[in-house]
Amino acid sequence: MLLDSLVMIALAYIFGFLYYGLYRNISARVHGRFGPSLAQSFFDSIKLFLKENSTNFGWMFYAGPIIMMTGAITTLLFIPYLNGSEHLIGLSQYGNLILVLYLMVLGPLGNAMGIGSNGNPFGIMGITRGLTRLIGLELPFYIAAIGLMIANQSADIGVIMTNQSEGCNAFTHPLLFIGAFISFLGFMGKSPFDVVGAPQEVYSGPATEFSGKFFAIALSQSAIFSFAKLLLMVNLFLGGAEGLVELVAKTFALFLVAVLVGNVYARFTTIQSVEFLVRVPTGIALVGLLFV
Amino acid sequence: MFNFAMTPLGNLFFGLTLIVFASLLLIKNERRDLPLYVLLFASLGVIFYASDLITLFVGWEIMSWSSYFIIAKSARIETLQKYIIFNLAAGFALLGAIVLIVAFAGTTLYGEIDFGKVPEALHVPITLLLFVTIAIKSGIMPFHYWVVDTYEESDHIFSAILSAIISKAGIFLFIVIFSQIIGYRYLHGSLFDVLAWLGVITSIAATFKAISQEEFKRLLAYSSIAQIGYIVTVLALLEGSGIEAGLYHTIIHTLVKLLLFVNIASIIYITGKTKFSQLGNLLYDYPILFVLLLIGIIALAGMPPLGGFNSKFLIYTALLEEKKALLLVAVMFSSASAFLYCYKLIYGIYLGQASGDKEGYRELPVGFYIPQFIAAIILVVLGILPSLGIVPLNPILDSLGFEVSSYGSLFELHTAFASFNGGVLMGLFGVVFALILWLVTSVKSKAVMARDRYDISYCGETPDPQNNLHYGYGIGEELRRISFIGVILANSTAAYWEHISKLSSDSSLMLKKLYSLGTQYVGLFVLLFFTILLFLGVR
Amino acid sequence: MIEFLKKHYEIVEKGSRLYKLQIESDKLVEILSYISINSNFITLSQIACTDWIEDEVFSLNYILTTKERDKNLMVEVRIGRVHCSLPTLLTLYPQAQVMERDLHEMYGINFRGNDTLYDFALENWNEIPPLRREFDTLAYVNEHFDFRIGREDNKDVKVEVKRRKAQAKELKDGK
Amino acid sequence: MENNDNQLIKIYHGPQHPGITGNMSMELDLLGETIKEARTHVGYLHRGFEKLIERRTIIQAFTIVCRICVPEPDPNEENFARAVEGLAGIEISQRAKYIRVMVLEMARLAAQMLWMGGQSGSIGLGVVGQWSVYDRDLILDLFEELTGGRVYHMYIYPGGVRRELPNGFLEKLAQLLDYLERRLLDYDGIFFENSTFKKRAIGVGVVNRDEALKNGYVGQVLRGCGIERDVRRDNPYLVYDKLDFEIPTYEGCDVYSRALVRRGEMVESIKILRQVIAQMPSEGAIMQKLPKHRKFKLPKEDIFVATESARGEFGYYMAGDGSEFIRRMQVKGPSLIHGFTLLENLLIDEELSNVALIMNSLGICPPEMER
Amino acid sequence: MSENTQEGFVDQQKVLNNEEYSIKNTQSIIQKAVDWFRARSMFVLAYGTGCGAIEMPPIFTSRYDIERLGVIGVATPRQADILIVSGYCSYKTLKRVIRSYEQMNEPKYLIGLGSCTINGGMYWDSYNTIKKLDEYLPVDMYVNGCMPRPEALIEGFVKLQDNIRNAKSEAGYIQYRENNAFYRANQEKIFGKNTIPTFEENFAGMNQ
Repeated sequence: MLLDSLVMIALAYIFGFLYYGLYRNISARVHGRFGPSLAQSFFDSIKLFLKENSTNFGWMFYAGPIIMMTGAITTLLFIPYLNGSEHLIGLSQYGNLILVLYLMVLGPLGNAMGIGSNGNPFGIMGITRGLTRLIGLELPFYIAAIGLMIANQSADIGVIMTNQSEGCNAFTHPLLFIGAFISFLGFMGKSPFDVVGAPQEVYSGPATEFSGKFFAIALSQSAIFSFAKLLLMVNLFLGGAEGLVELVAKTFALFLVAVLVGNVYARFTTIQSVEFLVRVPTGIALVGLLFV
Repeated sequence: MFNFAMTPLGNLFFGLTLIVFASLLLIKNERRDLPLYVLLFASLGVIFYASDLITLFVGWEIMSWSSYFIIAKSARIETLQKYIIFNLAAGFALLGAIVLIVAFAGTTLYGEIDFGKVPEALHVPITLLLFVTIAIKSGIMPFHYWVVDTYEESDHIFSAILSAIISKAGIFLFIVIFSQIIGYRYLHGSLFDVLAWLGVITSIAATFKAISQEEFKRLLAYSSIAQIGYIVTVLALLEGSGIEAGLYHTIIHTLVKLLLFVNIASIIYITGKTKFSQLGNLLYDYPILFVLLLIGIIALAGMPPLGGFNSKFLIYTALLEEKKALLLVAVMFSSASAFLYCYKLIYGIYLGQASGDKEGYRELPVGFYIPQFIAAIILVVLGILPSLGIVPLNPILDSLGFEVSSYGSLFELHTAFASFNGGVLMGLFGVVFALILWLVTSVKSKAVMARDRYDISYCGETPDPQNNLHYGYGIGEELRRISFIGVILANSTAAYWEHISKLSSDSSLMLKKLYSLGTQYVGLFVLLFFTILLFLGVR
Repeated sequence: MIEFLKKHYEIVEKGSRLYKLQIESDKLVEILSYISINSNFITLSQIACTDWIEDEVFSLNYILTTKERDKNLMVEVRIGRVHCSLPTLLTLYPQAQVMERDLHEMYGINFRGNDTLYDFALENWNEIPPLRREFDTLAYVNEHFDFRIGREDNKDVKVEVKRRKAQAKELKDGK
Repeated sequence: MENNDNQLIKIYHGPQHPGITGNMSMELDLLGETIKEARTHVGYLHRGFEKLIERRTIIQAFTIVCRICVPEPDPNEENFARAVEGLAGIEISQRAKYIRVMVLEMARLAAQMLWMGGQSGSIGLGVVGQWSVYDRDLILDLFEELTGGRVYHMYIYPGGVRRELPNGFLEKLAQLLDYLERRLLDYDGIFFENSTFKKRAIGVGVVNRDEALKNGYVGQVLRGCGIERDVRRDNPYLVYDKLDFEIPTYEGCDVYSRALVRRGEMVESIKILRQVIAQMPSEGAIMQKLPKHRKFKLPKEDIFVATESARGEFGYYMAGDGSEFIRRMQVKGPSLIHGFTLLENLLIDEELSNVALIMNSLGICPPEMER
Repeated sequence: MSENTQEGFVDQQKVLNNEEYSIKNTQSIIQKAVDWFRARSMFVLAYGTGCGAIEMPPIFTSRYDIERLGVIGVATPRQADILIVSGYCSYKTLKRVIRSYEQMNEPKYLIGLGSCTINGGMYWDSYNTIKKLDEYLPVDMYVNGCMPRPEALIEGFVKLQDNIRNAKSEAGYIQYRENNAFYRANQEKIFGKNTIPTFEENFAGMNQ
C-alpha cells in the first residue's frame, strides 16, 4: 500500500508539472509565440529548491507551505486513479467524497496560517480573497456532489465511479456537470476567477513572501493539487479510467478546456466572482438536483 | 415529590457539565461567586436527571435565575432585561406545555405519560410552545436577540459555561420531550421541517454576522448560534441518525466552545483588549495559546484530521439518508463560509502585524491552560478514534427505541452512506508532514530569519511602524459588497424586538391608566373576569 | 469673446490663437476670477515660471484656455526673486494644487493659502530649489558624484581633432 | 482621515508593482479592500529636464526632449520644434508638415496599441497584450526605417524633418495600415466586446461630467464623457485643418467608454494616414537652412504651443532670451492633472482591484508628470 | 575622485568589457548541474525603473519571446533572481532599487541597461540621477545603448546565462555580501546615514 501511494504521488508530480508546462506552451501558442520547453516548470521548481538562501519569518511561516503540501498529498491519496483495479487506489477505501471535499480546503487553510504569520498585508489580502471566493466556489461543487451521492446512494468515490458503467455522469446528469465544471475552473485558479494572487491587484497575493524553497513547495503543491482536482472531476463525471492512457487522455481533455477558457476571459473582482458563482452555476446545479 | 432517574441521556449531558465546570473552577478567578455556580450546577443536574415534568420545570427556573445573578455582576441593564425577559418567556412556554400535557395525561412521571389521551386539537399548540422554549434557549433566529449581548457582557469564564452547556438545555429538552414523552408517532412532520429550515437560516445568517464582527467574543457568540442551528436542524429530522449526529455535534461543540472561550478569556486577561483591530502578532509571545486556538478552530470549522469533522460527517450523512438535498446544500454552504470567521479569529489575535505596542501585559495564571488542554486532547483523540464518540450515544439511541449504529473498530466511523477511518487519516497526515518537513530541512537552501517584522516586500517602499499594517478589522469588510450577504448584514431582528417592546410598554401604560381610575371599578373588573371564566368552563 | 476682454485690459495678440496679458501680482486672483466668470477662458492649463535673474524677477505665466479649447490666454505676473509669494488659485481651479506644489519645490515660491505644498518630485532635498538660475547643476554633480575613469569631458573639440590627425600621420610615416 | 483605531490599513501601490504604468506609486488607505484615501507619489523618474535644457543649445536640447514621455516621444519633438519655429519665426515647407503629421499619427497608433496591452494586462487578459505589442512592433519597424530609431526617433527638428522618406516607404505604410485595419476586428472580439472586460469596465472610474472642462481634463477623459474636444481640430496645427477626420466620443464617462474612444481614434488615425499618403506633395525642401547651432539665437520672447498626444493635450511654454540657450521650457503633459486631482478623487470608495484598471484607462505616464 | 572607486574589488572595467574572466573554472560536477538549472530558469523582477522599461514588453511578448530561454517576470523581490535597472536611476528610485535588491534571495543578478547606468549617459549633468550604478550595487551585466534594442537585451540575457553556466565571472551578490562596507559607504555618501534600513544583520549569519 506504501509503494502504491508513492507511485501515485510520483505520477501526480510528473503529470502536474507536465500539464503546467503544456499550459504555458498552449497559452504561448494562443499568444502567437513558441513558449518554453515542456519541462520548464520542472526546471523552475528545481532551481528554486537550489537557491542558496530563503527568507524565513518564524516556525509558523516555515510550517505553512508544508501543511499545504501535506493537504495536497492527502487529498490525492484518497482519490482512486483507476476504475476497478486494485493498483493505484492509495487509501481511498478508508475515505469518501465528503472527506475529500473537506481535505481540499485543509491545505490552503494551513498555508493561510503560515502566510498570516509573516505580517505582509498583501499576503493576508490574498488569503481573504481566497476564502471569500471559496464561499461562491463551494456551493455549485457541493450541490453536484450531493446530487451524485443521492443518485448513487453512497458517498464512496469508488462506488460512484463504477456506477457509471452504462453512461458517465456528464451525460446522465449534464446540469450537475456544468455547475461543477464552472466552479472547477475557479478551483484550478484559471481566469475569470484567478482573483487570489492577481499580480496587478494584490502584488502576487499569498505568495508575496515565498522565496527559495518555500516558493518551490508552493509550485509543486499546485501541480499535485491541480492533478488531484482533475482526477476528482474525471472520477465523478467522466466515469474514471481503466488504464493510465485513458486517464491521461481524460484529465488532459478537461485541463485543455480549462486552459482555453482561462486564456479568453478577463479577471473578475472577488465580489463579481462570488456573485456570478452563486447565481449561474448554482442555479444550473440546483435545477440538475431536481432531476436526480 | 421530586423524583429522579438515571438515564443514559442524562448521564451524557451531566458528564459534559461535569467536564466544563470542573475545568473552569480550576481557574483562580478573584471575583468568584462560588455559591451561585454551585446552585447553577445543581439546577443543571436536576434538569438532566429529572424523571417528571415538575422537577424538570423547577430545575429549569433555578437555572435561569442563577445564571441571571451571575450575569448581573458584569452586564449592562439592557442586556440583563433582554436576558431575563426571554428566559422567563421560555419558562412560561414550558410551563404552559407541561400544564396542557399533565392536565390530560394525568400523571407527571415520564414513564406513565401516554400522549394518546391528549386531544388532537392540542397537539399543535403544545409543539409550538415547546418550539418557543427550545428556540429561545438555543438562540434560533427570531429569538436570538438576547444571546449575543449576554455572551459578550457576562464574565469571560461564565460566557464559556453559557455557550458550552446552558445553550444545550434546549437540545436536551427537545430529545426528552419529543422522543421520550410524546413519541414520534404523534408529531407533525411539516412543523419540524419548518424548525429545520429555521435552524439552517439561523446558521447561515449567524455565520455571515460572525464574519463581520469586530470583537472576538461577539464573533464566538454568533458562531455558537450557528453551530446550535446545525444541531436543531439535524434533530428536527426525527430519525435515529439525526439524533446520533445531533448528540455527537453537541459533544464536539461543548468542547470546542469551552476551548475557544477560555482561550479568548486568557487573551483578554493578558492584554485587556477585546477588538481584532487592537491586537495582532501574539503568535511568538504565547505559542501554546496559539496552538490551542489552532486546534479549536480546526475543530470548529470541521476540518478532517480533528474531531470536528466526525460530527459534520454524521450530520451530512443523516441529511443524505433523509434525501433532504436542499437542506443539506444550505448546511454545507454555511459550514463552507464558516472558514472565514474561523480564520479571522486566529488572524486578528495571533497573526499579522502588532497593532500598537505590546507592553503592560499581565502574566497568565496556569489555571487558564488546564481546560484548554483537556478539550484539545479530547478533540485530538476523537479525531483518531471517531467511534469513541459513538460509544456513549448507543445506549441513548437504544433507550429511545432507535437501532444502534455498529462500528468495527474504534478507528472507523460507519454510516449507511459511507465510512472513513480516522486513525488512517491522522496517521497519513502525520507521516506525510514528517516526510515533507525532512525534505525541506535537508535541502541546501538555508532559511535566513528576516531582519525584523518590517522586512517585508512592500512594493519597494519601507513600511514604517506608525502606519497600521494589521488587517484584523478588514477581513469581513468586503462581504458587505456582495448583494445577498449585504442584505443579511444590513438588517437585523433588533428593530423587530424594539417594536414589540414599544407595543408592550404602550399597552401596559394604558392598563395602568385603567387601573388607577379608582377602586369602584375594581369590582366591575373582577365580575367581568369571572364571567369569562365561567363561560369558558361551561364549554 | 476676446474683444470683450480687450475693452477691459490691454491684450497683446501673439499668434492667431494666442493672447498675452500683463497684470500686477496683487490683482491676480481678482482678475483671474473675473476672466473665468465672464469670458469663456474657464480652464487653467499651466502655470509656467521663468527666472529672469538679470532683472531680479520671476515671471509667472498663467495659461488659460477657452471652453472650446481653441484659444490660449497667457496672463503674466512678475514677482521679486527673494521673498516670492503669491495667493493660491485653489478656490478657482482644483488642478492648481499640483502645479503650485511643483513650482514651490522647483523655485521656492510660497503660495499663500495652499497648505498641501509637501514635496513633489525630490525627496529630502536640502539644497536651494533646483530650477533657480543660481543653482549650478554641473557644480552639484562634480561635488557629489565621480565620473568613470577615462571619460574626458568637454575638452575643446578642435584640439582633439588636431591631436588625432597628428597621431594618424605619425603612424603612417612610421609604417 | 486619521487611523481611527487601526481600522484602516496603509499599503503602497508602489514603484515596484506589476499593476502600474511606469515608475510611480499610490499611497492607499484601505478599509478592507475599499480605498478610503489615495495619494499619488511621483519623482522616481525626475531627471530635472528643464534645468538641463537651460544648459543646452537647440540641437543638444532636441535630443533630450523626446525622452520626456517614453510610450509616445513624437508629440514632444513636434511641440519643441513648433515652439522654436514660433520664436525664431521659421516657416517650414508643406511637405515637411505632411511628413510630421504622418509621424505623429503613426506614433499615436503605436501608443494606442501599447495602451491596449497595459489596459488588458491590468485585468489579467494576457492575450491582448501579446498581440498588440507585436502589432506595435510592426509600426516601430517602419519608424526604424524612416528615422533609424525604434522608440526615440529624433526626427522632427525645428525647421522641418531630418531625413527624406526612404523610397517605397509610403507603399509599406499603406500595406501596414490595411493589416492593422483587419487586425482591429480581432481586437474587438478578444478585448472590446469581451464580456468580462465589459463587466469589469462599465460603471468603473466614472468622471464627473460637468466639472470635466473646468478642471482642465484633456484627451480621452473628455471624449469619454461625450465632450468633443481635440487640439487637432479646435486649435489646428500643421496640416490638420486640411484633413477630414471625426472625433469619436462616447457618453459613459467610465473606463469602457474611454476604451471605445481609443478604439475610434485608432480608426481615425488610419484614415488620416491614408489621406496623408494620398495628399503628400512630392517636392519641397524637407529642411530649412538654419544657422550653425552656436549661432542659432532665439529672440527674447515667450510662446505657448499645444499638440494632441495619444493621451491628451501636451502644452509647451518656451521663452528665449537672445542667447543660443533656451531660457525656459516648461512641459505640461496630460497626466499631470489626470494623475493627481482626477485619479486621487476617482479612487475614493473604489475597490483595490480597480486601481490598475483606472490608472491605465486615464493613460497616466509618470515621466511627464515630474519630468 | 575619491580613492575607493579606483581599485573596485572586482575590476568593473573587466566586467564592462565582458572579457573572459573565469576566476573559478574548477566547477565540481554538482556545482555545474546547479549552475545549469540556475541558468535555465530565471525570474526577472517586474520593476521598470527607467525609460529602458519600454523595451521590456517587446521581449516578454510574442515577437521576441524571451520565455523560450526560461525567463519570466515575477511580482515580488522574494521570488525574483534578476533585477533590471533599465536606464537612469534617480535618488528616489535608487533607494527602492537597493531595498528590492537586498530583499532578493541569493543567487541574484543585476543587469544595467543603457549608458545611463555606465557613466550617467545623457543626464550626466543632472542633479538627481546617479552616474555609476556599480558604485552602489554590484552589476553583473551591462547592456549598452541609449535604450538598448530588444535583441541587445536578449543578447545580454544569453551572455549572463553563459556566465552563470560556466562560472565565467564572479557573481555580484557575493561581492555585495562580503565587502558590503564599500557599497554602504557609497550609498551613505549620497543618502546620508540612516535613510535605508541597514543590511548587515540580515546576512550576518551568512558571513561566518
